[in-house]
Amino acid sequence: MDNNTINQQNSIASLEAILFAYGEPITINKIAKLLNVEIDETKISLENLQKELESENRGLRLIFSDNKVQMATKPEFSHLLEEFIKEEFKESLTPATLETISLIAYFGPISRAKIDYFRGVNSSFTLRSLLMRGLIERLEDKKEHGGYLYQLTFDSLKYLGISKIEDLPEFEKYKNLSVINNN
Amino acid sequence: MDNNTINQQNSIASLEAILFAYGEPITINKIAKLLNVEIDETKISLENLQKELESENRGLRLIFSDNKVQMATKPEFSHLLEEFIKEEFKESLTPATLETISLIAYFGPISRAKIDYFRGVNSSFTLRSLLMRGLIERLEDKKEHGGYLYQLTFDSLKYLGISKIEDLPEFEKYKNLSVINNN
Amino acid sequence: MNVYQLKTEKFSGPIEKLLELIEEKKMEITELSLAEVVADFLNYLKTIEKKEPRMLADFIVVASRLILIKSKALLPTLELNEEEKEDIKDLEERLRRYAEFKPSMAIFKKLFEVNNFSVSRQFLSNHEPIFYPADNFNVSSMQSAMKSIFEIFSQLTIETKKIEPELIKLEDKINEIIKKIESGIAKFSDVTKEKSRREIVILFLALLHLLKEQLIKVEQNEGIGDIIIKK
Repeated sequence: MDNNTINQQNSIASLEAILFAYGEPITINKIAKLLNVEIDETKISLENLQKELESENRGLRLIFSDNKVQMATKPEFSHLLEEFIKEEFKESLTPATLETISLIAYFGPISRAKIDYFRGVNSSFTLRSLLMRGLIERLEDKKEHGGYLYQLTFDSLKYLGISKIEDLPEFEKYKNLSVINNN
Repeated sequence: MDNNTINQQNSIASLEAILFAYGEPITINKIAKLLNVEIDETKISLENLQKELESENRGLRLIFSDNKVQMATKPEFSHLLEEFIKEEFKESLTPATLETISLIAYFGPISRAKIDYFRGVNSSFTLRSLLMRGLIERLEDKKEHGGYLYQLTFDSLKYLGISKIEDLPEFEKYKNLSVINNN
Repeated sequence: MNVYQLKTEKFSGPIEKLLELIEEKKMEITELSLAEVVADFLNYLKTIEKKEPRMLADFIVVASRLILIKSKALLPTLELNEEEKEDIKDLEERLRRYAEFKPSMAIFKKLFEVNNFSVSRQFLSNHEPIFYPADNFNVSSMQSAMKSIFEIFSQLTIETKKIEPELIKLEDKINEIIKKIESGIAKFSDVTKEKSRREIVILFLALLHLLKEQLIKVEQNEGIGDIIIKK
């Protein structure tokens, strides 16, 4: 075994240890800093870890969003882990919340103005309720001062059993619809 | 691959998922029950998982004690994690954590639901982070089964240099606001 | 959950509702089909008024466009200006776009309900808390955090109270029609004489409202003739 392979292996092992211990989503930059390697190298290690996890004798997977990654169980083991479902997800979606969260899922990060325009109704209360339930999160809108953009949380991705937002069924098809005016 | 091997692999994967999610020590009986297999079979699967974890590209290990087993990081990564936690907690409080700890200071002991209500977003991660940072502590909510209430730790009060919570500026004003909004 | 959770709207938004009404009648999205569903939409508006008053203002915006469409179908003398024509086109366009996106909601709902999920671990779950204060953990930063929390919180309360004015207008117009009928006027064209287009639309909404409540009867002898109001 040459040195490179050993390093590769060590980095997969360290990644696994870090993601396990940290628990929450962590930025790839932070991991790189901690492991004292380049960001690109960290990304390669993450890809390697992800490949390992695809094996049938592994029960875990990686979840990606923005520049962050989190380790979680594979959805095929849901039946063993019922007791871990959060209260906030057990409650069903009302028509208003479903309208809003689907739009955020396929078009996020998206502004409230666009959500309001699409639904034809002021969405501030629906958004607030989804934020409180931890189903969506808001980011500052860099283009508009004081504005926010909304997207799904890691918790939502996990609850839906997908490892990144692009894994939503027919993501490309809906993403490309001109649902919202470019105004 | 014969059937036995497939089952073997599935059981290793399920075990990994269970131990990952539980985090704390769990009895072998409980695992057997969850997997719906005999205890002896569970023990064999645990041994198999342990063997897998011995590999250099794994960062985790199993800890056995009494009749329980727990998943944890390998000791060689502990320095990495300690360092990481120190770095993490060196940082200033984010606006989100500052909001949360202020509500706890003024209104504590306070439930998470009420904090979420005032902030308009989900506070579970922020609370967890403040707990790990030793700035707040949680008590069981006697009024609501399984619920918790949060308050500042004694260390926090000392650090803030106040001898009792009523000494916070505008304490009365905010206390009244809390009562008004107590719907 | 518990008492501090916000009550969320149990009702779809106006665009969704309107589309639903058109689809129920198995019609395409056209001006004609929109004119067909006006009464149903106004009926639904009453449910909203009672159960989700917060959403009412937005429903009225859509309702007023619908009434414009209906008025145009019924009152041939009514000429629409450019802005109104744009409004109607915009409504049709939005309905079409909504219809295109709608299937994704069913997909999302199914995924949400199927219980096929991943579980992660809590933040630093194998660690004991250690006291790590921060440079900005002090009394004055907490005081200013409280100030901004309650500023935002009170804005939210104000936002819920902004919907009243529109309603009062409709109420006024209903009373106006009743008074006119009582004073002997029986033609809708007399009621709307010298009124602005916007007022005519609201008057028409009021007329439909009275009709629904069965407080008046109306007759229209020719397809596009004047409307005769009877008590």
